[in-house]
This record gives sequence, structure tokens and C-alpha cells, in this order.
Amino acid sequence: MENKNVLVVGSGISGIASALELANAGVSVYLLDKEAVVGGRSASFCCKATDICSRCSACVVLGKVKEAVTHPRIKLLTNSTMKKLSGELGNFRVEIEQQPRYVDEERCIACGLCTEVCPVDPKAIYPPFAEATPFSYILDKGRCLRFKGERCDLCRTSCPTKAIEFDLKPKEQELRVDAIIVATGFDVFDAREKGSLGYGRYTNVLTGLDLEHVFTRDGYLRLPTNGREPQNIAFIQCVGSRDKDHEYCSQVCCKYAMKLAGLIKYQNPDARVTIFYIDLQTAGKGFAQFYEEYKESIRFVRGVPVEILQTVSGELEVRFEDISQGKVCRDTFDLVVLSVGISPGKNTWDLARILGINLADNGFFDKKDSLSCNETNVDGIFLAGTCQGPKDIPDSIAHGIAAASKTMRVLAESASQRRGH
Amino acid sequence: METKIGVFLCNCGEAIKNIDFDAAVKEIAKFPGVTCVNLSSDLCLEEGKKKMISCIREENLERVVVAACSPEFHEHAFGEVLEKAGLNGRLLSMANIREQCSWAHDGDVTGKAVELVKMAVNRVRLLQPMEMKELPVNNEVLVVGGGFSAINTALQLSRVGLRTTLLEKEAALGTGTEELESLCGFDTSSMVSAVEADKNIKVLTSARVMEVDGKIGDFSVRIRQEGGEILRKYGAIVLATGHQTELALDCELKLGLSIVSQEEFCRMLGNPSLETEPKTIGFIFDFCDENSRFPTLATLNNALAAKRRWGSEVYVFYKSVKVDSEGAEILYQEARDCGVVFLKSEVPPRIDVDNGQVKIKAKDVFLGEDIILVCDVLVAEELHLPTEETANLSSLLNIRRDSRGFCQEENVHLYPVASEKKGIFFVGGCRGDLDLGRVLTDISSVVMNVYELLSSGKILVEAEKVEADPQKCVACLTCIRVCPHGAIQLVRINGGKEVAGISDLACYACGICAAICPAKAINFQSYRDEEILAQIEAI
Amino acid sequence: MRIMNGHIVAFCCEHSAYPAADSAGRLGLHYPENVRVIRVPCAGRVDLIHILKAFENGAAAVLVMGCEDGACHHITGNTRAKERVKYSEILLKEVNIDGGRVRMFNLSPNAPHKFVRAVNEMTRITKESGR
Amino acid sequence: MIIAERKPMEEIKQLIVPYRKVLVAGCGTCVAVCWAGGEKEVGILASQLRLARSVERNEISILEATVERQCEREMVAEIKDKVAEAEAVISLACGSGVQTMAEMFEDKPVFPGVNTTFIGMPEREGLWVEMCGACGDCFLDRTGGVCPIVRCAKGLLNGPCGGTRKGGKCEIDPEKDCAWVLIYRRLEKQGRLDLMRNYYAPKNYRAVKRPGKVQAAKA
Repeated sequence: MENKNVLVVGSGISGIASALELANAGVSVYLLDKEAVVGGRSASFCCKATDICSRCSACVVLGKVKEAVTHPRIKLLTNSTMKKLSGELGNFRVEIEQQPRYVDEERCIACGLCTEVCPVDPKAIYPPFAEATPFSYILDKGRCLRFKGERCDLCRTSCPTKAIEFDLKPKEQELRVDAIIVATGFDVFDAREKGSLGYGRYTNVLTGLDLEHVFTRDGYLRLPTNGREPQNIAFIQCVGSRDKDHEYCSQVCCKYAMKLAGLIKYQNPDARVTIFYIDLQTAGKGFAQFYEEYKESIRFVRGVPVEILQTVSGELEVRFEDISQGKVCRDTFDLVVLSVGISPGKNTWDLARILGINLADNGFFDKKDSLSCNETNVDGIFLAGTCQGPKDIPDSIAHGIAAASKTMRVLAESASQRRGH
Repeated sequence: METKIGVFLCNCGEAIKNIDFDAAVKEIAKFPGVTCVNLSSDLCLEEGKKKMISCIREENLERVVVAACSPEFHEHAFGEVLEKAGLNGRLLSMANIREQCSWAHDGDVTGKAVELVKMAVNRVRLLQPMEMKELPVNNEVLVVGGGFSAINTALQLSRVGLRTTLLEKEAALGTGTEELESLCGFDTSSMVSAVEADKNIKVLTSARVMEVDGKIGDFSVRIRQEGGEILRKYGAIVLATGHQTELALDCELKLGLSIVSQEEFCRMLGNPSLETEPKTIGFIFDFCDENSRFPTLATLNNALAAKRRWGSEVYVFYKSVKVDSEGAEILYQEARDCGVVFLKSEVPPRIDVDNGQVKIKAKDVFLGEDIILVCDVLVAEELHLPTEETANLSSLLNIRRDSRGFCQEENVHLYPVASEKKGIFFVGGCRGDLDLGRVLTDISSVVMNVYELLSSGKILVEAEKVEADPQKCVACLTCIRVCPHGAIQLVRINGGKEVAGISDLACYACGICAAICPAKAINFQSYRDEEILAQIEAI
Repeated sequence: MRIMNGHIVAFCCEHSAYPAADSAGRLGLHYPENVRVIRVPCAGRVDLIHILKAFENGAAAVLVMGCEDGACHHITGNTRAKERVKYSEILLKEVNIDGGRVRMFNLSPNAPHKFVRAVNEMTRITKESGR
Repeated sequence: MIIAERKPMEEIKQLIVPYRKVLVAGCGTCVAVCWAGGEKEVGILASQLRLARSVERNEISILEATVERQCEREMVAEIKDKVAEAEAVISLACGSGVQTMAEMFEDKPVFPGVNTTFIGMPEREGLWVEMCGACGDCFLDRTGGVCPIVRCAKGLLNGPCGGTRKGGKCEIDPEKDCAWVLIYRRLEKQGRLDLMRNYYAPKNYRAVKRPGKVQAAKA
């Protein structure tokens, strides 16, 4: 499979899984991402292990990212977006626009001198999250004085390797590839859309993603308001899943909520944790024992609250209907976590237009038919991961590998056909 | 003569401030064998690498220590630098003076940095060069099973040019797929004829695997067929032995016309000459086994079909509906819209049989009241279990199973389709309860993984990375018993003494064997005892 | 043999503890300076003799750090390491050295805080039990 | 194969109290296989002894050596220089190896570092069970290849004691199988249950001459 090129759009875990498989099979891969760092959303998830691994797979992502970044046949194109597509299977021409990073990732040695001298607060140039790859600094145009018309030059002159450059224009280039894998992932449901749950208004209402980031950053959980350890925590399931706008189960929320709840209980055995749910999704390899373990120590309440109010003392009052008891109840909590679901990515529609591929009713990319898992209506364009529908990390990896498999097959078939002619 | 060691220090663009590099250089230069110490500020950039290459050549260095950032980043790149300079890339050791020294501590850490370099110097002195070599592999694949996953795996493998043998214990392919067929709407017979027409696929029916020997690229499998036994060689083995179901019923309740399994219900649905169409149908699921998706999907499909075909009254008793698979939520809504009645209950319903009618008694959570349903047909709850064949094969192959008895251990690094042994894969129902979407994904994943290993007919590996010294090996079999990847076998050297032989192909280089060997016969290059102890001695 | 030099030797699995230690550095999480990390391909590579030699060489404590229970890249490496550490405690007690000076920790690569906690805890233990 | 197990540390420490330079000598055959006296165990014991003496502030120098079979004079001779250097020797070989060493270096105290326990086989990695008592009068032809002399806790020759537990387990150690249940099942499988009807007189152990001697037919 030498001299074949494939473009993978999106460097999240499924894109990386696709890219790695193809590269290992001898294909040259362009790995494109609109962000400055590789790894997508799941690379910033926290480890949820207690005394044993809770099988959240967050660590698997880090391993794969590292592998992809150092792979000789994978070329990373960060800060890049796809502008135009022409041609067909075996001969796609893709126009790529690469936004300047301002910090050259090949030259940045992550020394941190630029952040030290940056006069803005919060700093306009800063390191990515600790596990990020490439670990090169990020310049935030929105905060940087230079982009506000001032003549500040401190970071550029302090950089020992001359990695910072301001006067850069977006770069355009055309790639010729044999096939394309779309792995643009998902967007987290914006919990502000459910105003009655108070996200964005009450500091102690967090989303599941926020909680992931808290654990990644601090390693433990404290109340955002007063820094104390929360004693009474509620998880609310199906926020942005299984409702009239989202006629699907996000497949990840029950698992991450229970695993995060388990982690909270592990760190603070006295904490009381309640999970409000509609139906518990406890299927999946290795989850059975986990559920058994926490069945007793976590309170499960059937019924999803519709309203959260903050009391004068700063506690959160949750109003819910306990279906098993058949009555409307109120309960107060220190911290409420909204288990937000997976929504189609915001740029899905644009990309569908550029690529000419169909969208399904639920807003995700549509696959060709019910017996395909990666194929689209366009030959040579394949789907990988959550851009096709909600998936957890292991399923995303599997889907990514499957997309690589399908790509491999069309490449092999087109090669043998050409020989036949 | 002493080995010439060069130390390259990098101050990371002068960003490492709490190390006094001048003092460090002086200290490091005193270490035995160190013939040159270089300080730079941009070792990982092209300029730095160029300087490194010329220095290695000029000073005739035999070993190199790089004291800079974490080896996680640039160890590979510095290895390439060594290769370019004409040294074996393995003769490098890194001292992590940035992440694990400068950045991790306050105040002056020159002392620690020097000590870290000393550890690396001590280690690098003992390192041995290592070469890559290509090993041949057989590229024929054995797929065990004859159901949907097995057939499609074989078909897809054939399309990427790999020859496959399908081994089925029954007399024909595609038996027992009726339920899946009606659930997922595919046609088994066309798949079977595609297999028969495919010259890359050989089908062995009424066949059983009796014994498996060897490792990835070279498995020899003894197969028993009606006519006798044959021995065949394969490069990889894919298990697609599916799952089986068992009714979760009290034993006094006799299975009969009125209490059926999902599969039998499917057959009733497909029977055009059914004597009486059931008027009231009850379904039960998610009480005895709360961790399977399959019962939900089967129930939803069958309930909808019954509603549409017969217009029966359909009642579903369940605890939680498992909608975490593609399209399941839509199906659930469709069933409700069609008039299927869903009754959530926290405790399993009581079932009694009375005059040929089934009585279901349950407490509905919404009403908070007891409900009694008398139905013509009850589709009872099913347990989702691994097949006997799965159990037999996994003990034959000596691979681990999960806590429910399915193939593949619950280790995140094995997902989706890998086993702990290279060259053995799982696909579909034998590794857990999967819906159609996940099975399709599995099939493609397994094809990719097999293709990667076998397509070129050879695999590039580091030669003798982990090796048992035949002189020291006492053939105690300890390593063979502990190797998690099944990479060690007894081999006869030159037709004589039997010793442990570590396969370069199957080995993952973890070093578990090297640690446990009571005769200290196993050498793990780069992590030999000497190399680890040399670091300790430097502290 | 040297007198105790107060160092903690940490054998770190390259799949988990080693990158976690790196992340700790990158996050600027400070921990005691006396830790000396030795990178190993799996906690299962760490042998009793490595642990004993570290003490012979004057280490105040030894840490063996591997992947989380159930997430070892080599399936059984971390559980074997745990057993070995337990046995090394016995071997140490036999020669009148506090068995608490050797510990096994499980962590994942994205758990820098756990790495720092482990190191701090070990430092505290060695200080409490004295030289 | 001969199975041995390391002596308690306290005992070994006592043995070498007067000495400042000791050789720990391993054997690379039976005791290596049962994790008692191979090169790895030599290293561990040596390290432990150094640690023990350093804790007591009574430094000791330990030499290490492992030969292929300590019960062979020629092989032991390979380490004579190291023995000469040491004041005493701790042998991690079976009793036979210890005696070979002691005989060859008569001026040196040679101490056993292991207790030689039995002839056995590994049940699984790291666990060995006794299979043979080296009685010198093998009985296995009559018992379907299961030795009741060592595998029955009471060494009974004529059927089980009557205390067999449910599931065929031993009265004395419920974790062990009753040897006579094993014998019965084996003979049943082979259709030789009639052997169970035979009566065997008590073995006359006095007839076994000590020390044993085996003379191979001259080639």
C-alpha cells in the first residue's frame, strides 16, 4: 500500500485509530485537525480508576496520540480546515487552509519563557493541557495585545528558539489523496439550553465534562464556590439525550456518571451520591461488576429533575418526581452534575456540504445503509467515530479501525482493478 | 579500552534555570568513560541534531547520553540521530532533567540533575546494539464459526486478498441465524453462496479444532472432520463462535406453546400457517441480567412485528430499557407509538401457568400498583451466555475470558478485538453481547488487524530483544507459565537439550519473564538486570 | 554498602507512572527532590533483587509504580509486581528493615496528582519511621 | 525432581555470625527449578545478608556463585577459588549438594541454606507438591500410578481411612485430594478395579538399606 495517501479529518481518538491502522499498513496519512493540539476531546478526560481500573479508556487515548504523533507515515496538519473537495475515489483533491499557530510547533521547546513575559492577564500565550501532543505553546489571538494593534513584542523576543512569529497569513495547500476518512467527532450538549437546570447561573452546577476537567486539572473535587469538599452530590442523566431534540441515547453518560460517582465515593467515602435516571445503561464489557459494586453505595432515583433552584444558603434544591415512590420530592445538594450528552458537531452541516455526504435525521453523518458501518453515499469517503453517532471511547476506536479497514479495501480493490486493465 | 561516552546536555533554550549547567558539565566530565560533554540550548531542533551528529563522528563516540526533556518526546528522534551518525540507535540513554527534575522541584537541582546523568551514563555503558530483522508469516487465516460474524469476516478478508478457512461445527454454514436475520434484515443464504463462490475461502463443515500449537504467523491446527483428522497451518486465528441464550425461568414452569424464547417467537412470526394468532403477548427482560443490550433489541423488534402482523395486545415488563445502541431509542419510541404497553417494574414479575394461559403479576412503578396480565404467549427473559465452543476453544488456545465467560479479558488495552496473544482475535457475539452495528464494526476491525499483520507475508521485529540464554536456562517452564502473551515455548536446540525459546514475533517485551526466571537466564536488551542495577548504583 | 542516603527509588512503568511523572512536572506540581525514577517497560519487569539492591545502595524507600489494577498492558504485569512487592516486604522484615519502606502504587498516565501523592506519602512514611 | 525451600532467615543469620566473608553457592538444577537455590535466589539471599549485617553495623562481604549441579565434584570444582576466598559457605543446593561441597572443601564450614523437602512436581507456577517418597520399593503399578505412601496423609496401602470428605478430599487437609479416591477413579477408568481387592502387607522399611546405593550395569 505504498504510494497511497489518505486524509483523515479530525484527530480525535477515532481519527487517530484510523490513521494509525492505515499508517501501519503502509499508507501515508494526513491527519487534519482544526485545533492546535492532537487528540480531540477524549485526550483531556480524567482517569476514573479507584483501587481498580474503571475501564474508562481515557489512558488508551493518550497512548494512541503519542503513537500517532511520532509515526513516520502520519503527517499532522493542525489548525487546519477543509475548504473544498473535488475529484473522486482514488483521486480526491482537497483544499486545506491552515491558520497560523504563531508558535511554530517544530521549534517550540515548551520552555515557558513566553508565558513568563506576557503582560496580559490571563496570559495570552500558554501551554496546552499537560498530556497534550504536540506540547507546544498556544497563542490566543483574542487576548494578545499584538492582535489588538499594540506593539508588544515581549514573547517573540524572549523566545530562545525564535518559534514565535506574528506576521503570518493563513496557508493554503492542495492535497491529493486516494480516500478520505471523516472523524470530526461531536459537540457536547450545551447545558445552558436547559435553562431550568441552572447551568451557567449557579456556580455549583457543573456538566460531566467540567467534572472530567476538574479531575484532570486538580486530581480531586472541590466546590467551585468555597473550595470545600462536596458531601452531597447529584448526577442528572439524559441532559441533551433521549428528548424530542435528541432522539437517541448518548451511550456514554450513564457510564461516565457512574464512574465519576465511583471516583467521588472512593476519594470521599462519606460523600452521598445520587443519580437521577430514566433507564440505566449498564451494558458493555466490564461494566457489570462495576455496577454491582456501586449498586448499594450510590442512591439511584428513577426520574429526571426538571428544575434546580439555589437556596439562600447557597445549596441547590432539586425538584423531582420519584417515580418508584410515586411522589414529588425536593432534595438539596452541594453540587449538581449534569450528565450532558453527545450532540452532532457544529460544523457537521458545512462539512457535509463540502464533501457531498448525507446527514441523518438526528444530525449526525449518515451511513450508506443499515448493513454498512462506515460507508457514506460518496465512494471513497468513510465515517469514523462519533461524527456518525454517539459512541464511547472503545467503540470509537473500533469504529476508527473499521473505517481504516474499509478504506484499505477500496484502495486494494482499486489497485487490483488498475492492474487488471 | 574504556567505552567512549558522549553526554549532550540541553538547557531547553535557557529555560531550565534551576540547574547550574557549567557546574554540571564539570561534574559530568569526571565520570569514567565520558570523553565529551556538550551543552546546547536547542538539541531537539535541526541545528542541534546536526551539531550532535558531527560531534559523535568527530569524537568517535560509542555511546550517547542525552540529558534534556522527557524521553517520551524525543527518544525516538535522538535514536535516529545516532543512526545518522553511524551508531546503533539503541546505544542511547536519556536523563530526564526537565520534567522530572527542573520543573518538578523548587530551588537549585544541579545535584539531582548530575545524578540523573550519572544514572544514564552507567546504563548506557552496558547497552548492546540491536538490529531489526524480517520474519516470514503464513498469511492464511482460520475463522472459527459459521454464523453472521464468521461468514462476513471471511468474505471481507478475502476481499483484501487473504486466504481464509471457515471452520464450522455444524453440517452447514449459517445455521442458527434466524433470529438475527429477522432482527437485522439480512439474507444468510446469499452470504453463504457468496462464500461458496469465493475461491479464497475454504469451508470445513462438521469440523472441530482439536489442538492448536505455535504462535502468530505459524499456528498449526489439528482439525477433526468426519473423514478423519487434518493438520493445517495458519498465520492468524479469528474466533467467531457467537453466543447462546438460555431462558431465565423457574424450573417448574414447563416451556411450552405458551412460554417461548425470542427465537421461537421469531419462528412463530415467520410462520404463515400458524393455527391461532396470539391475542395477548407478554415480554419480560432486564431483571435477571441487567447488563445486556440484546434482550432489549430482540424484544422491541419482536413486539413491533407482533403488533403489526397480528395486531395483538403487547405488554412489556422490564426494569431499564437498554437503548445505548444505534437506532434503539427510535425503535423504542416506534413501539410505544404503535401501542405496545411498557410496564416498568423494580422486581421481577411472578409467572404462573393456569389452564394453558400464562399469568404475569408485577408491580408497576408508575402506577405503584400490582398488575395482573393474562396472556396467550409469554416471551420469557433470556440470559445471554457464551457458547460451549467458546469455552472449549479459549482453553485450547489458553486465552483468558471475562467474568461472564465471554472471550477477551476486561482490559481496556485489548478492546476492540484483540486477545492477549498476537494473532488471535475475537469477533462478534463470542466477546460479549453486541448489537448489529457493533458486530459490523468488529468484523471490519478484525480484518484490518489481520491485514496489518499478515498481508505482506513478513513482519519487521527487533531481533532477539528478549532472549533466553540456552546455557543458563534450566527449562523450569516458569517463563512459559507466566508469559501473558504466550510468546514462549520449549524448543530443542540443535535437536538436543530443551530450553525456553522466546518468539520475536509474539513477544511484547514486557520483561515479566526476565524478572521471574530463577536461573537468571533471560536477557531483556536495554532493561537487563545489569542495566537496571547500574542505575541504582549511581544514586 | 552505603549508609542510607535518604533517596526514594521509584521504578516507573513506561506506560503509566513515567508519563504521569512527566505530566506532574509540566503542571508544576512539586514533590520532594529525593525521588529517583528508573524507567521500566512494565512493573512486572521489577525483580526482587532490584528492590533489595536499592536498599543495599542506601535508598530510604522503594516505590514500584505500574498501571491501574486491570489495565496493565501486559495483563498480569502489575499484579505480579504487587505480589513481588509484598514478598519483598517479608524479605526486608527478615533483615529488620521496615517493610513499609517498599510500596506498590497503581496509577494511569493521566494521573499526575496520584504520582505526587504517592511520592509525598512515601516521603512521610520514611520520615516517620526514621533512618 | 527434588524440591527444597529456603531456611528461615533467622537460622541462616545465626549460622554465619562469626564470619565476615561468606560464599552463597547456588545449584542450577532441581533447586533452581523450584525457586529455592538458583542464581536468582543466590542473589536475593546475598543481598538480604548484606542488608541484615549492615543494619546490625557488622559489615559482611558476600560472594556469589552458582554451579550447574552441586552434587557433581567436577562441577563444584569450578568455583574452588571463590570457596578458598570465603570463610564459610552457605549452600542452597539439596542435601546431596551440601555434602558434596562439604566433602570437597573439608577445611571450610559448609552450611545448608535450604531444607530439602521432597521429590515432587509443580502443580502450577510457584507451587510444588510431593509425589514420591523414594521408598526404594515402588508400588505404583498396583495403584494406577498414584502413590498412596506420600499422597495419602496416613500412608495407607489398603484403601482409604474412612474419613474421606465429600468431594473426595482428605480428612486431614481438605484442600488435598484423597489419594485412594484418585486411585479408585484411575483404576475404574482402566477397568482394573479388581486390583483394589488385593491386600498388601505393611512395607518393611527396615529392609531398605541406608545409605542407599545404586550400581548401574557396567557398560
